[in-house]
Amino acid sequence: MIGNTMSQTVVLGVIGSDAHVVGITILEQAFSAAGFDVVNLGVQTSQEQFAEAAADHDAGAVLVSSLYGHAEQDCQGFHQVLEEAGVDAVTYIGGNLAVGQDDFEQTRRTFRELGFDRVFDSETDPEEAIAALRQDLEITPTESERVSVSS
Amino acid sequence: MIGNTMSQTVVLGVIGSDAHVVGITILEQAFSAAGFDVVNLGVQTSQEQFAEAAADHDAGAVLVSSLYGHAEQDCQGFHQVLEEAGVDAVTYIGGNLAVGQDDFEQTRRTFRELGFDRVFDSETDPEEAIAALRQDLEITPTESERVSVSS
Amino acid sequence: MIRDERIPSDELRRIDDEIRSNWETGSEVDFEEAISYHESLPDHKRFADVLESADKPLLQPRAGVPRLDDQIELLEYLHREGQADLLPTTIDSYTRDNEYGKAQEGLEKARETGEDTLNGFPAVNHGVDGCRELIEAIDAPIEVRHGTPDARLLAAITFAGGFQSFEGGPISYNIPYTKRHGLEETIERWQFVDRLAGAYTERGVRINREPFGPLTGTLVPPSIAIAIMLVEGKLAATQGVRSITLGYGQVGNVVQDVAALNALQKLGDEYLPDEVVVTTVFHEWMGGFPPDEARANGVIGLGGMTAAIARPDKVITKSPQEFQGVPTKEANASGLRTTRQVIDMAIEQDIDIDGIEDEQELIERETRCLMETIHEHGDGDVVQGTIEAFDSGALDVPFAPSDSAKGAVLPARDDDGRVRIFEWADLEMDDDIKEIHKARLSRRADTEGRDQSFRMVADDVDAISDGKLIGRPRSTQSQEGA
Amino acid sequence: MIRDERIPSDELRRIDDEIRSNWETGSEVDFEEAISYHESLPDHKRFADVLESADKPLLQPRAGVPRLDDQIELLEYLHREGQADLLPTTIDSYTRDNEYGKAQEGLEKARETGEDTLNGFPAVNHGVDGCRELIEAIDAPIEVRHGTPDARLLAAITFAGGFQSFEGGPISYNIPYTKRHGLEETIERWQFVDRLAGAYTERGVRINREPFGPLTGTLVPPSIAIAIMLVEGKLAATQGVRSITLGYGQVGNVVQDVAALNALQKLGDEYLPDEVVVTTVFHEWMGGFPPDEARANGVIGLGGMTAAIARPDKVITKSPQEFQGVPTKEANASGLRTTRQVIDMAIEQDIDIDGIEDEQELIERETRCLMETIHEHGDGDVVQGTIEAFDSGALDVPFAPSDSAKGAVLPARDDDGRVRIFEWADLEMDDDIKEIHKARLSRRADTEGRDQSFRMVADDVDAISDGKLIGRPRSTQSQEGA
Repeated sequence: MIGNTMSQTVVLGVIGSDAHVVGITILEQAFSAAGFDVVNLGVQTSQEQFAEAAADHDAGAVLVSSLYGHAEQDCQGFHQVLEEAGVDAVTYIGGNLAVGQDDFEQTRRTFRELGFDRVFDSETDPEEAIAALRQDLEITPTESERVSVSS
Repeated sequence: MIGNTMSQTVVLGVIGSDAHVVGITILEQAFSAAGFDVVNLGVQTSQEQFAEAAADHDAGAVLVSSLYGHAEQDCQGFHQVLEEAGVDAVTYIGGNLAVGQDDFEQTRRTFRELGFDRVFDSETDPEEAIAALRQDLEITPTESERVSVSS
Repeated sequence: MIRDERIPSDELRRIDDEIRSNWETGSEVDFEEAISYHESLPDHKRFADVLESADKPLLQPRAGVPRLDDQIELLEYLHREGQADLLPTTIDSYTRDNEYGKAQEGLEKARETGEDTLNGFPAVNHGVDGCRELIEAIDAPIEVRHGTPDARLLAAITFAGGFQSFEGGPISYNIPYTKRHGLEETIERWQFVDRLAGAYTERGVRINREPFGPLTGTLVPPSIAIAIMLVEGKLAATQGVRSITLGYGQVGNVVQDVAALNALQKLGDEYLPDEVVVTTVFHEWMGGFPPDEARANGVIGLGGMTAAIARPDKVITKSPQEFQGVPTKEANASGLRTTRQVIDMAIEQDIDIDGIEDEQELIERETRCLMETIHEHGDGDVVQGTIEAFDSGALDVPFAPSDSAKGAVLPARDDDGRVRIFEWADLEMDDDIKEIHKARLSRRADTEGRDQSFRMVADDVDAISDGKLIGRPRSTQSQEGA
Repeated sequence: MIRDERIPSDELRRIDDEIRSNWETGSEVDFEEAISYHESLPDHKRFADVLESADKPLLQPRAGVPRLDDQIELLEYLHREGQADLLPTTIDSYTRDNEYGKAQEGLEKARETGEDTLNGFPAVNHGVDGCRELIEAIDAPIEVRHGTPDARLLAAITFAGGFQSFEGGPISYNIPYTKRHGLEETIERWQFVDRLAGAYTERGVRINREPFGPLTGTLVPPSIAIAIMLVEGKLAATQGVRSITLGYGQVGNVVQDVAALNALQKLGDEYLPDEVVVTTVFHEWMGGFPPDEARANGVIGLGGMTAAIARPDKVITKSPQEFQGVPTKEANASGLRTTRQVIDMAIEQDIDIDGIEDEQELIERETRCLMETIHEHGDGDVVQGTIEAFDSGALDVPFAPSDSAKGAVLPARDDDGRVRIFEWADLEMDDDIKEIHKARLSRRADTEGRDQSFRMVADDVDAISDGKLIGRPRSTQSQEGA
C-alpha cells in the first residue's frame, strides 16, 4: 500500500467517558490548518463510534485522545472493532495514558501492544503528530515503524 | 510609702544587646500621652545605664523591654544594681522573654523571682501597662501584688 | 414547546411526587415541615441574607467527601482554620448522573472501609435527616455544588434538608459538563429546580441560586459567560427565585476581570426583574494550574488581588494543590487564607486602573448583541431563543463538549493578555466589535512576529500552568529574558 | 573635617594596607591579580552588566550559611529550584561586628559539627580563595549582603574574591543596625569601600553598589528612604562607583509603592552624575509577617503584583517562613517562584492605576525638601549636610535605634493605607506638605471615629502580621465584617 493513495481524512475523538475537550479542539484546528480533512467526534466517544466514523469517511488515520487515566481499559479490543468495521487506518493515541505516568516507555509499549502505530504523551506538540502522520501516510507502515519518535 | 508622692517619671529601655526599637518607641509615646514623664534610653541599654538614669531622674518606674529571647540572662543581678544606685522604683519587664515561650506562667514566675513587680508578654497593649502603673504608683506595693493582671 | 413560563402549582406537585419516588429518601420530604425547619434556623445560617448583607467579599472553598461525619469535620476545619465565610457541599459524580444506587454502594463502602470511595457527598442518599445533621453541625451557611444536568431530586432533598443555596443551571451545568443532554431537556428540569426554590421563597425561605459562571473554565470570553448568566438568571426569576448570584471565572487579566465583574453586576441588575436581589461570585482561575504549590500560590494571589479591586460579593477560592486534583484540607484552608490576606491588605486601597471603563463598555456591548440575538431567535421567549441560538451557533461556548453547542468559537489572548475571540464561527456580533478583536489580536501577532493562528489558542491554554499569562512563542520569551 | 571628597590614591593604599592587617586573610589580596581574576569571569557573572541589561525584574533571595560547601549547595539550589536570577551571600553577625576571631571559632565549630553555628557566611575568614571557589561554583552573579558599619576588610576580601556587588552604605547600614556608631565614623569607612569599588571600576571591573533602601523596615515614609538613597548614591559616585542600585522597601500600598519606585529612579537619574548607571531594587515587605505560611504567601503575592506594575530592575524576595526567621531552602525557593509567577502573569498587562502620578509628585516634592535641607546644613557638602541634618532632626528615620538619628518622627497609614507622617518632630518639610499629611490622617481618624494618636502607629506596625494593611481599631473592623 502506497501512502499517496491513502485518504487524507483524520478521525479524532476522546475515548470512553472522558470529557476533556480542549486538547481535541486544538488538535482539530492543527490538523485542519495542516490540510487534513478532520472529523471530530468530540468527547465521550465509544469504540464503535470511532469505527463507524472511520469506515464512513474512509479515514486514513484514527487519532484517539485520553486524558483521564483510563485509556488502557477504554482501548481493550479497539483494533478488533476497527478491523471488523473494515477500517484500515493508521492509529495514534495520545494524552495522559496511565494514572501514575512514571515510565512513559512502559506506557508506550503497552499501547503499541494494543495495536496503536504511535503513542504520544500529553506534552507532545500537535506539530509533532502532524509530521508523524505526514510520514505515515506517504510511506509504508513497515518503514514508518523505524522512524524514531521523540516525545 | 504613699503612691501620690511618688515620681511620675518612667525610665524605659531595651536591655542587653537587643536592638528592637519599635516596641519601645510605641511605649514612649503611650506613656507620654498618658501624662508620664518618659526617659527613653533606647536599645542596647546596660543594667548600669538603667540604674544611672533612674537615679538621676528619681524615677518612679523602670520599664525593661526585651524581644530577642535573652532577657533572663540580661537581667541577672539587675535589682541589686538598681538598689546599689539607690533606686527605689517599681520595675516592669515585658516582651518575648523566653525563646520557647510555651508556658508564660513559668516565665512570669522566673522574672518575679528576679525581682520584677510585673511581667508582661509581647501581646500586652500599652494601655494595660499604663493602667497597672497608675495603680502601682498610687497604692502601696503590697496591695498592688493582689491585683490580678491578665496578659 | 417549552417556554419561559412559570410551572403551574399542580404541575409542580406532579413532578415533585414523581421525582421523589426515584429514590427511597424522596419520601422523607415534607414541604410544610421543611418550611418550619428553615424558619427554625438562626440568622447566620440564612445563605441569601448573609451573602447579600456582607460589605466585603465572602470566601467559599470547594469540598465534599462521602461520609457525613467526615463532611462535618472537613467543613468545620475549613470554617475554623480557613476562616471560610460560606461553606460548600460538593456532590459526588454518581449523584450527578442520577445513579443513586451506585452512590449508595460507594457510601456503604466508604462507611465500611473509611476510605473516600466517592468524589463528593451523596446528599440524596444521606437524605433529609443526613443533610440536616450537617446544617446543624456547621455554624455558617452551606451551598450545594454539583454539576448535575437533572438535579430535581437533589434539590428536593437538599432544600428540605436545610440548604439555602444551590449552584448550577440548565446551560451552565449542561454545556461544560455533559455531551448528550439536550438543552431543552436540561432547561425543563432546571425550571423545576428553580420553581421549587421559588416555592420556598414565597414562603419566606429565600433559596439562593447560583448559575455556574466559569462554564468550560478555559479562556471563556466574558460576554459569552455573562450572557449565559443573564439567561439563567431570567429563567430562575420567572420561577420565583429572588436571590440570584451570577458567576464569573477569572481570566487572569486584571482590567478585563474587573470590567467583567462590573458588567455582570450592572447587566444583572438591568436584565433581571427588580424584585430579584442580584449578587456576584468570582471564581479564582479555573484553567490549568502550575504543577508547583509555590507558583499556584502566585495564581491565587493574582485572584485575591483582582477580587480586592472588583469587590464581588463572593469569591470561590482555589488551593495550591489544584494541579493534583482534590486538595488536602490543609491546602484548601491555605488557599482561603492566602486569598483573605491579599484581599484584606488591598481592599481598602483606592486602586482604580485605567481602561476598566472602556473594557466594561465593550463587554456590555458584546453581551447586548448576544442577548439581542437570543431575543430574536426566540421571538421574545428566552427559552426558545437560547435553544435556537445555540443551535444556529449565534450563541456558542469555546471548548464545549456538549452536542448542544457548536463549540466552534475560539478565544485567544491579546497583547495585554485580555481574552478576545480569534475564531468567531457563527457567533452573532456587530462587525465593529469583531474589528476591535481582530485589531487587538493583530497587535499581538506583530509583537510575536507570527500570524494569528490556532497556535496562539493552544499556547494560551497552557500558559498559566507554564508560568505566564500569555502563550508567547518561545523565541519571543527568550528575548524577554535577561 | 570629613567632606564628600574622593579619597586620594596614597590614602586609599594606606588604609587598605592597614585594614588588611586586621585578619590574616587580608594578606591574600593583590589588587592587580584581582583585576585579572575579574577579567577572567564570563559575562553572565558580571553583576552590573546582567542587572543593567535585564528587561524585566530580576529576582534575588537572601541566603548565607557558614561553610563554603553548604553555601555553594544552597545557592545552587536557589538558582536551580528557585530560578533566582541573582544570588546573595549574607554575612554572619560576628563579621558584621568585625569580630573575625569569633567568626573563626564559629566556622571551625561548623566544620566539626556540620551545624550552622553562624547566621551567615564569614567571607573574611574564608578569604579570597574561599570566595573565588564560591564565585566559580555558581553560574550567576552574586552580591555580598551584610549590615556591617565598618565593612572595609569585608569589601577588600570579597572584591578580590570575585564578588561584583556589595550592599550597604554609611547611613543605611548604621541607622537601622547599630546604636552607637557615629555617622561621621561610618561615612568615613564607607568612603573607603566606595573608593575601593571605584578603583576596580576605573580598571573596567564595575562593582555594583547597593544602598540598603528599607532602612528600619517599619513604615518608613518613601521620601525619607529616597533622600537617604540619593545621599548614599552621591557619596558612592564621588568615590568613582558607576553602577548604583537604589533600594526601596515595600510599604504595602500599591499606588504609593509604584509612585515611590518611579520617584526613586527619576530622582536617582537626576541627583547622581550622568556617568553613573542608576538601577532600582524593590524589597518585598520587610516588616512583621503573619505567623502563617498561607497568609505570608498573600503578602508575597502583593509584593509580586507591585513589582509587576512598577518594574524595578531587581526584586529581593521574602519566603513564606519569614515569621520564624531564617527559612529552609525550600521555603526560600518557594518565595522566589510565587513572586516569579505573579510577575510573569501580570507584567505584560497594561496596569496603570489612577493617582500614581500625584503620589509620585508628592514624594518628589518631599524628597527635594529633605535634599535641600541637607544641602543647607552642609553649606553644599553632602557629608557635612547629612551629619548636621541628622543631628538637628531635620533629617530623621522612624524607629531608628541609632543615637545618630533622633528617631522622633512617627509614621501612620492614611485611610487608603499610604504611609504618612503623624509626628514630624524636627523633620524639615514645607508646611503645605505637612497639611496634606494631616488632612489624610484626619480622614482616617474620621473613618475610625477616633483621634489621631500614637495608637494608630502601634496598630499599623502590627497590621500586616495580623492580616490587614491598616491597623483599624477593633470596633471599626467588626463593622466591616459580615
